[in-house]
Amino acid sequence: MEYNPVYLDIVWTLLAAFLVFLMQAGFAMLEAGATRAKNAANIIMKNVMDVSIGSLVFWLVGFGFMFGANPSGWIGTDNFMVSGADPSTEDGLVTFSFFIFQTVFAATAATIISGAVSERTKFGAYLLYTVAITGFIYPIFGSWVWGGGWLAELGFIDFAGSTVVHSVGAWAALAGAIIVGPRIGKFGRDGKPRAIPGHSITLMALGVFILWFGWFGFNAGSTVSGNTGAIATIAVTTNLAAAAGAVGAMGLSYFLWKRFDASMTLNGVIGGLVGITAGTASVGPGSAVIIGGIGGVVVVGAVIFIERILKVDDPIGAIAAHGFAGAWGTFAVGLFAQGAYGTSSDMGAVNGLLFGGGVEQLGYQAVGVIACFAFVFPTSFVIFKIIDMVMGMRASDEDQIRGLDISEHEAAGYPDFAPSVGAAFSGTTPEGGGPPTEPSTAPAGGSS
Amino acid sequence: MEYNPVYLDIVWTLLAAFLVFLMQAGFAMLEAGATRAKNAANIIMKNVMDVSIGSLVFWLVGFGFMFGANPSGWIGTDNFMVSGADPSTEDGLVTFSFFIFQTVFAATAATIISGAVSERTKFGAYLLYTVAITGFIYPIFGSWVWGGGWLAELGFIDFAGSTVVHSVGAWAALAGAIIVGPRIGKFGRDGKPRAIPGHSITLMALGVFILWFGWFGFNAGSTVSGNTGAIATIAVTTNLAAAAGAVGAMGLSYFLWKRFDASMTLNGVIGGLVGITAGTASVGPGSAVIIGGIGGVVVVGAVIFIERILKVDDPIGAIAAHGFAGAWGTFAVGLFAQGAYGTSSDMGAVNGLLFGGGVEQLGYQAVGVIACFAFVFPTSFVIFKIIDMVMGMRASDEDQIRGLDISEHEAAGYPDFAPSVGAAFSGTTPEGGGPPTEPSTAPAGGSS
Amino acid sequence: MEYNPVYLDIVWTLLAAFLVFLMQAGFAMLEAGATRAKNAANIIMKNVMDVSIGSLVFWLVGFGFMFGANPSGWIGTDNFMVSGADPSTEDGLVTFSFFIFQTVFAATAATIISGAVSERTKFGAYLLYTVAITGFIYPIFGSWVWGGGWLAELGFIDFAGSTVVHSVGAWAALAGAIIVGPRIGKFGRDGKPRAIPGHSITLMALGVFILWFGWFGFNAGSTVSGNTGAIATIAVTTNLAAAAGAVGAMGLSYFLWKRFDASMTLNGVIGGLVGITAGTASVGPGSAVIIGGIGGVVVVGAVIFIERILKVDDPIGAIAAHGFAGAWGTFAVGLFAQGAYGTSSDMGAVNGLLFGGGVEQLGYQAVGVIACFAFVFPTSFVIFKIIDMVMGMRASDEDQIRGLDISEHEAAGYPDFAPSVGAAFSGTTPEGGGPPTEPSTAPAGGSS
Amino acid sequence: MKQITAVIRPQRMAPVRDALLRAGVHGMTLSEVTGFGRQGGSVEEYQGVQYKVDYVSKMRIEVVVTDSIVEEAVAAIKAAAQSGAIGDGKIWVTPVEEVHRIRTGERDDDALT
Amino acid sequence: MKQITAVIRPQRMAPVRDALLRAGVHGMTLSEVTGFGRQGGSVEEYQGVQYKVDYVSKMRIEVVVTDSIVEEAVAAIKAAAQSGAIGDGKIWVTPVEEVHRIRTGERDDDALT
Amino acid sequence: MKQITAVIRPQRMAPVRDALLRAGVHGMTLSEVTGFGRQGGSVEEYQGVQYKVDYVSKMRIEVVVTDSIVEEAVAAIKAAAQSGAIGDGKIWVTPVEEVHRIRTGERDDDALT
Ligand SMILES: Nc1ncnc2c1ncn2[C@@H]1O[C@H](COP(=O)(O)OP(=O)(O)O)[C@@H](O)[C@H]1O
Ligand SMILES: Nc1ncnc2c1ncn2[C@@H]1O[C@H](COP(=O)(O)OP(=O)(O)O)[C@@H](O)[C@H]1O
Ligand SMILES: Nc1ncnc2c1ncn2[C@@H]1O[C@H](COP(=O)(O)OP(=O)(O)O)[C@@H](O)[C@H]1O
Repeated sequence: MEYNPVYLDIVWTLLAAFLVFLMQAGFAMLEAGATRAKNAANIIMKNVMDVSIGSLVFWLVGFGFMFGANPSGWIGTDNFMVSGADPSTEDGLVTFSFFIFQTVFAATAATIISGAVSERTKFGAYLLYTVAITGFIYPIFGSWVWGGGWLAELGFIDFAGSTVVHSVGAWAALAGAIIVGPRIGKFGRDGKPRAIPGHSITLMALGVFILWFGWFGFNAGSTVSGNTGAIATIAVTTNLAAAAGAVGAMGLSYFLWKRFDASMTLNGVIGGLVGITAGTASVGPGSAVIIGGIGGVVVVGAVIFIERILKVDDPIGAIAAHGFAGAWGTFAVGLFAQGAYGTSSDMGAVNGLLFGGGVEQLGYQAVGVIACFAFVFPTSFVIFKIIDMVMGMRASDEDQIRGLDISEHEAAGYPDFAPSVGAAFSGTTPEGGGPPTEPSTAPAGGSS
Repeated sequence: MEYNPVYLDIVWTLLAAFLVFLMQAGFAMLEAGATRAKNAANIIMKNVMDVSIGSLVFWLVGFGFMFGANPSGWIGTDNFMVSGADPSTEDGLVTFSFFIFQTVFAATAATIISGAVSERTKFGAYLLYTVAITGFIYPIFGSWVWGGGWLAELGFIDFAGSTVVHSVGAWAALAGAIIVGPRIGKFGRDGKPRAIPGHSITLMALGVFILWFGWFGFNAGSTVSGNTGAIATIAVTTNLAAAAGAVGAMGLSYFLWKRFDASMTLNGVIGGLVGITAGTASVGPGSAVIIGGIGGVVVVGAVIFIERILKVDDPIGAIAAHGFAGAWGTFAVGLFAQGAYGTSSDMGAVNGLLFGGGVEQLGYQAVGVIACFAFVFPTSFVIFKIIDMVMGMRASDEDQIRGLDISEHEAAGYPDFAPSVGAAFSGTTPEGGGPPTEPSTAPAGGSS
Repeated sequence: MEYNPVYLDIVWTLLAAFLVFLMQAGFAMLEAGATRAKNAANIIMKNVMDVSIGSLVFWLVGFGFMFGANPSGWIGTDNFMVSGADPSTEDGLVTFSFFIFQTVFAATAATIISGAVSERTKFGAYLLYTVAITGFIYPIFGSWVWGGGWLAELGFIDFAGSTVVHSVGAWAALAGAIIVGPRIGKFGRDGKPRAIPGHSITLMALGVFILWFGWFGFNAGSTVSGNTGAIATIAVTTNLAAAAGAVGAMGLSYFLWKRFDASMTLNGVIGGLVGITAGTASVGPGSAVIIGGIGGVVVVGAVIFIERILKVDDPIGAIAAHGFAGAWGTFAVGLFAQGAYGTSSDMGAVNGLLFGGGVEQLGYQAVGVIACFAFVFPTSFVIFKIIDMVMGMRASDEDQIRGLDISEHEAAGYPDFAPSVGAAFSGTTPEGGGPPTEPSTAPAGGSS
Repeated sequence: MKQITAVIRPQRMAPVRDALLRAGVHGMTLSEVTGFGRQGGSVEEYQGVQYKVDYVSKMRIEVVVTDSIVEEAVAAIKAAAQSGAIGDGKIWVTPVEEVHRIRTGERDDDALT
Repeated sequence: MKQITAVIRPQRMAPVRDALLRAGVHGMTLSEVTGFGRQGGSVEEYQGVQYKVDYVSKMRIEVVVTDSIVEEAVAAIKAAAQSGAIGDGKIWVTPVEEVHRIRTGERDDDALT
Repeated sequence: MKQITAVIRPQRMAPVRDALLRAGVHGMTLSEVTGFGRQGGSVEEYQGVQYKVDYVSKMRIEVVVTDSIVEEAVAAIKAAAQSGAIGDGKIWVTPVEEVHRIRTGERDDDALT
């Protein structure tokens, strides 16, 4: 048999795609663990169906819009249903491997949303939006960057999708979370947020570990080639950034609240990973530590900002981790890129501001970040609004209190375990006078 | 170093084998989640031990029966304990890589059974049957198809084992489920089935995601070669079929019961995957969507059929998903095969009925499906019957009510959580007069 | 493109590293499942942070100490922060791939400890020791064997780290467990151990399956080359040993207590895997079965020995599985090695005692095993002692009773589920007279 | 009115409920409890260490009834819950002074129909 | 002194607690229970088989009060727990002979302040 | 006969049980409950938002005893459950009119031996 490098490319791309696929399990476990037991079946179903519907819709139309011939630079126009791939040619088979890799990426963008709108969004409405993002929003923005469109032309660098995948998902999630509104009981009469803890820290951690694992495929697989040593530096920077994200988030939360906050730390891992995704192939290990560490810090800050300033309810912190850390990571390429790394990975000999480059690249990165928000947020807002008007996005208060598992799926997630008394208090509105917690002990204490 | 394509083959085969191995975790989580908390340790132990015993037995005898020299076309006769593989030759090492891949396949066939007979089968009896299937039943049938036996000669196509692995496991499971009988409380006096919900929807979903992930190795790894682009189309068809299976099953259950049934949808994914397994290397993406979608529909129909018509108790729907969807998928090759795909994957330029081929292939497929049932079901029935007579397969009613965790392993699966009141009702027989549920509210309602 | 075998090496090494990374999820789930619900967040945090801090520290200093130029044979002296790897050269990229593989190995050694000291060790103290092991203890011992140091010179064989990784972690864990002392309630006034069951058998099993999966990467990846067929025999021996470990441990516990003990069986899998790790590339399948089976037996015996004779509290049996089975497996190389296997994997044509070799190799193996204990245990003992004196290692009795989740992280792991009454009894000290269990029923029974 | 409290084996819950409904009771409240008593509890095993779980899982039934059916209800529970083995449980009866149905504000016997 | 036992809908727990505190109660004990009654329970679905969960999740409140505030406390619960739909639950009152506060050894009314 | 109900700290469960057995009680029924009272509950933290869990986990003991040992049993619980810190819990005693042992049909004091 004659040597053909293409086989190693296909093997690598497929294995990476499989790892990225497993991130669906990671998201499902993280989101389920971070929300309440009474909504477990619902969040699970949303995760199963977004990858299912997303796979079908991306095949039908998304792939074509994203990677079809793109004369305008704004949208692809052919190759729908991968029709251009001929299984009898080598090129066709490579296209198939590229297609499966892109499919699982599209599903990732979709699934980010499920967490942010969880515990109060109707199932049907969620599925409709999944069609929109995997069929249109994500592919169209993607075509600008990865489909050879105008942002690619400009010089915008987003190697594996800090912006293309994660921010797209997060800004869509932000629009969704605003329109569906906060969960009942999330904000008190005083407008202050109440904590609504998730039901399983072990599932959350499992999810994060699986995501970290899958992210190696996400980043290193984005070479779509095994015939390059750059995948080694990508793996190294990915891992260091994730580790630093955990340390950054834990450190900041310890500084703020004097405790080792578990869910913040787990979110910090995600922040580190999202942060490095854009520049993973352009920066060195030291820079990766800084990018990831700041990514973790950004997540903590953004969770607080979103909850207390924006007053948006994002039960799992997805907008903070994927949107804010994604934006940070995309900018960071303009700061930390080093020609030696970019060269080995074919991302170009770009140097960031801190490594002797100019501000130019930083400018391109800013354009990309802004373009993403400017396109995705308003479009998604309108789509969610229409879905809301047509069929209603928000589950009724009563359904939220009983839990979506019963109201939407007529089956409890954990029928064999007794619910705690605390579960009955978690996230119910104060119906008596005043905020629900303080007075209950004050009089008792006062009269003693 | 000189180029040798064999190394990429070995790397690919091994990595695929590892993914298939992980399916054991998937089955364990799916089965545990779909059954009750009081039997969690038992189902876990069955899953751990079937892969353990299966690995040993398949090494001792199974591999030889399946892939040894097969002059008769009905059974292999040498290479027991992989004795034919010499580690100092390239061929020997390739055989070792082939052997590990086949080992995890055998373990898959074995583990399918544990779910179908769960919650009432004694541990020892289950282990005995594991020896039978991994040592004899599966290898013998496998030798007919993959060991160069008579079905292979005939032209029967089952690329990755819709029939060879999944139906073999399922028909054995059917025999086992019949002989061990339904769980106490499964069927009322009126013969109507009662639902006995599983204890964790999150574990079920985790299991299904892991299975989906592992299935990429199952199907694409079945090339046992990385030097072929066909693995790309296999990955694509596998994913699309799984996605369509979810949609098909959810769609049909919504149509039937007006609700988005979580466990049916998860089973639909399995149905889609099992369905595509035979033809994954012979069909295109569009056909995969149809095969998978129908696979999902078949699962829902078969669950109802098995429970209401056959009156067989299969707690996790394994017989439906692996047996019925497997049969469907095997037939479907005769309908949907396209020469271009089969050629690239070395499955031959076969065209199915819908793509200009004749009914011939459909006939071969039917022979294979029937041969599988005709061999596996009666043989397993007899073996289970003997096991039952010798040592008793069925746990006593009292043990079933207390749970097999206590009766067989003397340890509770979840000692820190309080059981729900509902758990005490789940699957107990009506001992008072009349069916257990209706009268309890009727009189109260009537007298008010 | 010209053929370059290096790319397959990098692809293989990276994918193996990813699998090894996932073992962190395996350890986290196993440890969380094997301990109580009230400490779930704490054990999770320890697992997340040891891989995070370990990754950073190993990058900063550990890698240099382990693999830097090692003129003395006792410690590496350069290449800190992988500074020697130039991303523009092929060699540099290979070094990066080697570095990520070694990073996840270091994290494995670190995480072994978390289980053994779980449920009573303060979080900060644990993190400090993580720095010590990943920065110094593990790299220094590692440099003797894998960094070209004196044990390597001697001829000591430890292919993938039965001793270098697992025993190092276990002997450090032993020191930690001694210094932190047993959990409150673990030993009665009579000195007899009380069982303190873990909170989730399904998480334990999930962890073990994930570890088994990751171990394929651990062992087969240790070739750091894909261009060798030896990875096939490694995968085969790894799987058979794990399977035999399960059978061995289950068999012995059935013999001792007439029951199929779930947690022992799961630990037996680990024992089989740890046992084969040293010789996986030097022995054949039959030997692997024996090594793994004895590994499983060793775990059961060692758990009893550690608990009843040493009176050390190791909640998950980590010292038994990683230390004792690791020592056994390392010795076993001297018994079972076969030249044909070692040759194909470049481990040398060594024959063990049972295959015609002399006792020489057995002697080298003994030296390695003893050197490991002699270096790691006292050093770790001193370090833990210092940490204990400076900041206190042990959580107060009250914190242990409330659970570390509240005391260290101020968040319950499972707020939606009601705790069982049994959870309140589990591992509390007898405060009334006499041992807590017997008298409670004796009088009732006696007076009836 | 009286409150009848019964502590029974969980597996007898279904027949006891049915028996109570036949005895004319229209509602009841159940909870999972843990019992100590003569019944020994099970000996469990964890990693080779035996430990005695000397508490056993029980179900507690609380039912408030009008005086006239107390006897019948107690008898119904007794019959349906009895297995004859140690651990069948206890029934006890306590006085109730007022009962209210929250929905309607009905009181006492009216609240129980 | 009296013990007031109330079985209510879980989602009314927060307002009922607040109402009781306003009525002068200084402590209470809650448990998750399962109720049977007129309220039908939900029909759930599992793999296509419908099954009637004819028990419903309820919250049980136990509060021991001094005689003088029994009426007020009952009224407070009733008002805060009432939705008007079937399944609102029951309240019943039973006599209490002694109360002790473990911490101080205080007895009866003193133990309740 | 009397029913003694005690709400105590979970970590005192083991000594209280032992003390009761020594006081001559032969059985008891336990449940996990949630208490409100003077004890403040813990302040927990989730993603940076503090929230007050103003309910605390308690264990509830229900024991029916013959009149003659009520005092001793109450004293036993008090002694074993007391830590002196807020939240030690309450004990209260209520009258019981009949007791039945299901297994044997024994009644009243006979059912309690
Ligand atoms: N004095 C008591 N007060 C309250 N509950 C009791 C008492 N004695 C027994 N019980 C409850 O009754 C259950 C059964 O009692 P046990 O003595 O084991 O069997 P039996 O009633 O058959 O003699 C116990 O598990 C406990 O829950
Ligand atoms: N006789 C009774 N004794 C104890 N609890 C009861 C009784 N009747 C009803 N309950 C409790 O009250 C709850 C509500 O009763 P239900 O009959 O469903 O509605 P409503 O009180 O509105 O008529 C039940 O779920 C049950 O927990
Ligand atoms: N009036 C009451 N009725 C029923 N249970 C009460 C009452 N007051 C207190 N409790 C229970 O007793 C527990 C302890 O009471 P608390 O006021 O916190 O401390 P202390 O008893 O030491 O003053 C509470 O958590 C609650 O479960």
